[in-house]
Amino acid sequence: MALILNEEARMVRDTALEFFRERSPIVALRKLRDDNDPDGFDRALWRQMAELGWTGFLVSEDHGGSAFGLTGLGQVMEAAGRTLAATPLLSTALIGASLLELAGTPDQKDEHLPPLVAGERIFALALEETARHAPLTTTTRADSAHRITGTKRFVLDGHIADYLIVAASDGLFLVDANARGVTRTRTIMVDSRNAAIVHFDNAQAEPLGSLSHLETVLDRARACLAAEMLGSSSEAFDRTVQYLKDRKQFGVQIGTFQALKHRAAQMFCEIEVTRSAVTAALSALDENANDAAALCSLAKAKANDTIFLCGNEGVQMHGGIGMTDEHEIGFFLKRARVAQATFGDSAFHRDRYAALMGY
Amino acid sequence: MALILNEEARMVRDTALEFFRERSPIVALRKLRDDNDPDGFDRALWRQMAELGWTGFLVSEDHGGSAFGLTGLGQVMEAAGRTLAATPLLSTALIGASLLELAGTPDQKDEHLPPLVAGERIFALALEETARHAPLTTTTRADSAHRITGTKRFVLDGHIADYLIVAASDGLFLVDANARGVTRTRTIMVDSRNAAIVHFDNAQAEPLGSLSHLETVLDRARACLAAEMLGSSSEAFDRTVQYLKDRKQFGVQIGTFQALKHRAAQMFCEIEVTRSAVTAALSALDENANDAAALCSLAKAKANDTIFLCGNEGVQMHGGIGMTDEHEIGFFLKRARVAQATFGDSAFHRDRYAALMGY
Amino acid sequence: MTTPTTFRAETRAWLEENCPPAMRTRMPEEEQVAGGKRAEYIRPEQKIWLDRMAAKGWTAPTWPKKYGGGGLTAEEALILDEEMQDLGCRAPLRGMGLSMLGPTLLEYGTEEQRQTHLPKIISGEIRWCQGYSEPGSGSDLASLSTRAVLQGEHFLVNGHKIWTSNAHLSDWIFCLVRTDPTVKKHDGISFLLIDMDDPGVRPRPIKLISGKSVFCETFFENVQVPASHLVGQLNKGWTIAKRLLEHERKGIGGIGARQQAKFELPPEAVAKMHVGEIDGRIADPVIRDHIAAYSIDAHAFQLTRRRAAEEAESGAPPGPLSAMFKYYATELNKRRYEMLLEGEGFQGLGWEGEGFSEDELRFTREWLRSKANSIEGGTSEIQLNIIAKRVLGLPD
Amino acid sequence: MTTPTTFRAETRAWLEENCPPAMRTRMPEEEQVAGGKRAEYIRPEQKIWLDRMAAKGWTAPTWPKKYGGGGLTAEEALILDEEMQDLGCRAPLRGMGLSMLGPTLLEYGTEEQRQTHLPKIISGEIRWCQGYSEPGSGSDLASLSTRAVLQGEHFLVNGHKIWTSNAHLSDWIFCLVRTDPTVKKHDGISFLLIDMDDPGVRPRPIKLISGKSVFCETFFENVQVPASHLVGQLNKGWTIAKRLLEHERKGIGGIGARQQAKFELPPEAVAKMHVGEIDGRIADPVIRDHIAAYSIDAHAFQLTRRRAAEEAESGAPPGPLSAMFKYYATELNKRRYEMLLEGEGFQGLGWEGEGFSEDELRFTREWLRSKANSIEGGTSEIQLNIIAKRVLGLPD
Repeated sequence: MALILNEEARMVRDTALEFFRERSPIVALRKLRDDNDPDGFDRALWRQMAELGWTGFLVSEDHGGSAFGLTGLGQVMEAAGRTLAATPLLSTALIGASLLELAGTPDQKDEHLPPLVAGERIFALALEETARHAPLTTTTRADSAHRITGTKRFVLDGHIADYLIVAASDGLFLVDANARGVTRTRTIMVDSRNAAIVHFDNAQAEPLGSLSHLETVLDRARACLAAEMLGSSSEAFDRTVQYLKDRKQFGVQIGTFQALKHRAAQMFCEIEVTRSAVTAALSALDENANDAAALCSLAKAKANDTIFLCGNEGVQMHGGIGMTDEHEIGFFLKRARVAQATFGDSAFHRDRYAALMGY
Repeated sequence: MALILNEEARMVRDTALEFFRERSPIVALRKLRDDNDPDGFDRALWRQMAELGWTGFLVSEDHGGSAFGLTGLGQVMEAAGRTLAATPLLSTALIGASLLELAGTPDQKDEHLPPLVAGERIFALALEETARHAPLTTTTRADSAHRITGTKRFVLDGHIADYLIVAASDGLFLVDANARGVTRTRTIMVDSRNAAIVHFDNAQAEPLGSLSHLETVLDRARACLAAEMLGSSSEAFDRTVQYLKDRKQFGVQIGTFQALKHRAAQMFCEIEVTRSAVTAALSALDENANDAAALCSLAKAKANDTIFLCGNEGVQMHGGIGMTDEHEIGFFLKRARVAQATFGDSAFHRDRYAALMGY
Repeated sequence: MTTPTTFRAETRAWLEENCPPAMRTRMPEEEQVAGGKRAEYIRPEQKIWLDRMAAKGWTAPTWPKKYGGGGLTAEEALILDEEMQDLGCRAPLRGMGLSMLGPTLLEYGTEEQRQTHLPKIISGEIRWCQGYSEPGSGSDLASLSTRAVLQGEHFLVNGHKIWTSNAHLSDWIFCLVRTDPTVKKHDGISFLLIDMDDPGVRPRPIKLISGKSVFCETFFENVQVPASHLVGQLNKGWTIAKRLLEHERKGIGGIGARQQAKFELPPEAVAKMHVGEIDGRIADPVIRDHIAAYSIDAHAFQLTRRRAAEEAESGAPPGPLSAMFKYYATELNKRRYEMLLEGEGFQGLGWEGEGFSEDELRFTREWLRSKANSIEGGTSEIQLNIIAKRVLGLPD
Repeated sequence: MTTPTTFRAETRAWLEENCPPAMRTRMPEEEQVAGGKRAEYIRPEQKIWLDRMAAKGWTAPTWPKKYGGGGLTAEEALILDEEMQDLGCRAPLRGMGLSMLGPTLLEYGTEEQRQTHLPKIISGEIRWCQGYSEPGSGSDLASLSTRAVLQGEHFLVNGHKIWTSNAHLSDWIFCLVRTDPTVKKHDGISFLLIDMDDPGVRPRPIKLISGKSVFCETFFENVQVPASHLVGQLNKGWTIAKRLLEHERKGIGGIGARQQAKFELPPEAVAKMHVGEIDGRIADPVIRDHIAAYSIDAHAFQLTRRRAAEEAESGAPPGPLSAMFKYYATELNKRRYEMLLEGEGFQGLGWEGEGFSEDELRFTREWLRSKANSIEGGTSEIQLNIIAKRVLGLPD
């Protein structure tokens, strides 16, 4: 397990940081929100990301990808987290690509992976059915003719997806999102990102392997989402520290107040240990290490707690201005809540970590 | 429910504060410890307490008590907590007196209550069998001739008791502590207070009513122990605030440092809300209120968390000197750990509170 | 003199007869009545209820009768409050006139000022807002720079206030202004009452992260204020300001109390709904433990408010302990919403539109709004400073 | 040059052959080897193991061979450490000579000082202790007042140090002394090496709340110290002091790492023992959740230490990030003992005697001892100050 980035990963990180800073700053998310943009993301931006090869990081070279791996994709997601960029990285470049690679037939791969890599086809995982992450329970089922019936909620990028990957009680299925019997309702989320409720009513599907791949891919998603959250936490923290240096009250910078200093130093420590957990999880996934699952729960649990801390302290330390919609710090608080709940909150991952560690 | 003390209770409080400050300061506990005192408490002091009427606060006038009630006894225990006085208040004046009053036959009351009130007879409740407070499970049993067999641990004041009250699977029993078949082993505890392991091997007992009285009396014990812990927390806090004013570093009093100020202010708030919970619990018990049980769990849970906070912050804020045996602040930390575990830790009482509140 | 028991019985009977059933329901935020010239009553019962209560002076139960108040003792006011809570009666009127300016005028105002303003506050005729903070003066309130220059019979006011709650819906504003810039900052401040009808007063709503606009920026450009609208002495406004802040903290410290707990969904009910239950208990023991930890603190705090009410001599000013109530109440309220959202899971993540219940969407907005609790009315950090200094006596 | 793979294999083979089985067991506190003239070896294997390791220089793996050190690269030292952990080998020698004074002499000492002291540290012949704190100078270390006056070829030292670890068992002490009381406090401090054989040096053990005496007060009365025992320049000792503190923090930041995790009972095992288990899991989900929360932080911190080791260029000094490691490690260690005692329930409350296992009594004492972790070597508050100032650049 490598805890420092190699040269290639550092290059990816630097490219991604510059890319999002220049082409998708937070104002881009604000615009998508205020314009009630029907897509909720920027298709042109997504194609540029595809051109940079990021959509193919988990796709083999046979299908146009680079198989660069999770550590690389994690760098991109961390950079995206810094500017809260709304993209289908998680739904498509990570989950869609992974499930097709791991579970797809040669035909399915040939059909779907090239357009995925090209940034021309969006996928979404239809997984959750209750109000909490519960990957192992589903009442959605397929009949003998592979017709799917059931209701999925909190389907990330569900309303813009071209294909839906459905976790049903008897396996994974691939469904054309525009097929008959599929009804999608976009839900407007507090973080201004995309999600949908999807009803399947005898919708025609094709099998996409067994459910056994789901946990592997969910762990990838948890680690990369943790990377994104690490980026958001770091950015919220950096902005807060800067504000402590800029804002004056009582004739001095508020960063001179020891109580705020200590809290800032504690946040710094939490971000540092979260970074180690995220890097370890990504590296363990790339190496197929035995402890990868535990490290993914570790990373997601830490990222959850750290983004909660940084989002809340960020707003509190910004004071009144932090409560305004005009200021950007509040966007981190909103994103934090959604990211925390996605693919397992802290209690879920503490329990899973304990189980994996034998208690 | 009264949340402020009436004139009588205030007088009891003031008397008790002065009594313990003068006659049983912390140095008294230190002496009992360093002398390896076989009794672990001061019999002369106990008789003085009896003369002040405190042993009779839960005993009816018929048997020499005043039936002054829990609020009064709580004031005495809070004062005792301030100087960490080691006395049989909990084991005898509270638990022994309560169980005899509630469950005893007229003969048992006549026999035991007068010497109890006189400070001449010590009682101990033999309850716990596992490493955690579990009042509803016992494997200790009595045969048809009321002979008791079983092992009890963490029996407070067990080795100095004249009589043991045993919670067995089929009721409460009274056992002469010196009877055949009773083996008592004093355990040396971190707080230098008294406890024992007691083995019963066909020890002759007499019945003392059903187990139904146990929960009532345990709630009294929890509320009064919470009062004692409130006293200890307040004293540890007061000493710490004083130290913040006295100790100079970097040319200033360390109480000028904002991070310490904020933590001190937070401790103050916790002590205040704990005081409300304790007062409410004592008052509810005196009034036999419907919510008394919930309030007792509330009081013990808050007292647990607050004494933990004040003990730990007390040592930390005293710095190196706080780590020395010579300084008294460490005694609070040690007492805190034992008191927290006694009659239910915080997790126990949160669970019980939730159950009583209907979730 | 009526005994407490009689008073309770009479009050109960009066409330049962006079409080319209529609006013015994959960009060959505938008149905709060704050009065004023621009007041809109979504339901006619709101106005009926306000007028009936105002006629008895019970919108301001403890204020003297001669100004239209209820003239109740502290004990009677507590009984009224308890009976209203028990029946689920909505507060007929809220606002900064009642909670802050009124008590301040009673302590520091001239008789003329009291007679002019108190009756209109009690009746809901005039709505007040607060002009304290400025963009550069948040926690360091005393550094404020809005200028008021006395020119003959008038002050000429110029400046820029922020966080003026609902200024765009208010009729009058009480303001801290700098009347002497040459002395130490605390010594050159005065307390002015300003009619917002003056065209030089321009409020501009601020959109919050919750999507709502309950605060404004307010600009003052050559506003003429009669000298008689000065409260207290010239340049002695800081003393008044601090006392008013104590009233504000005490008010905020009551969060939850006045929110008609009767109609609120407690976190445990929300958790049962979304997490499920086993044998009547929240199915997940860890979530149950978190909620119990919160509820225990909330319960202990509620008891502390009651204890303080019992301890307070009637009419005694709030004092430095108000900082504790403000701090604890607001931190608890933030925790409460975190608990609610934790219990709701994905259903706590909605912003608007389909897929979420009304309560769920409301909780998300209120959760965001709650984050301001520990900032407005003096940040939690300021409250802790006050406790450390004024209660614990720790050195500066 | 050997490759890492070869080095690992050779090291493993040597350890297997040379580390006595008795030295591959859990090391009770009283069996820690710190060397010195008064060293007592409870078991003969302790001395055998020390001598074998010292002969290879592996008591100080990265120090230069010319002083008797191992001359290993950072990577090789890490491999040695990993293999020792894997086999459960005890540290053959510990102490402030190895962890603090040695690195300091390598950076600031004269060649003569290195040749005199380093070999005896490596072999365990001389035990060192630290004379930094004074009763009036805790966190404000630079305010120290122990005086050293240069008189010809000697310093005359008078003063009173505190928290001198195991001074009563040590042979030499490295001290901060004031050599110029007329200048700013940081500018008049020097770093002196003092032989404790001098009758003017009197250590007096301090009993801690854990019942142990690992620290002393040490009094200096007209102690004559040769001028050649000054490290670095006169009055420039503060720079050396700070660097040495970084080594100390880094050392403390490694708490748990070197504790032969292999033999330690983790909190989950203790909880299973006392709380019980269901299907292989701790029976109580709330305690399980608390332990997992701790273990997750501990695991993430362990990964952070590894990451820092990978990031550090070999031989680079620790720098301000050592404050983070010191802070986090000590707070974690305190939490660890709280977890252990929470899991143990009543069995975690024993002091001595019957009714408790050896481990249980040890945990209680160690729990109390752990409370000093966030005080010694610079309090947690000081570490947070350092992070805020030197890492985050927040203003004074």
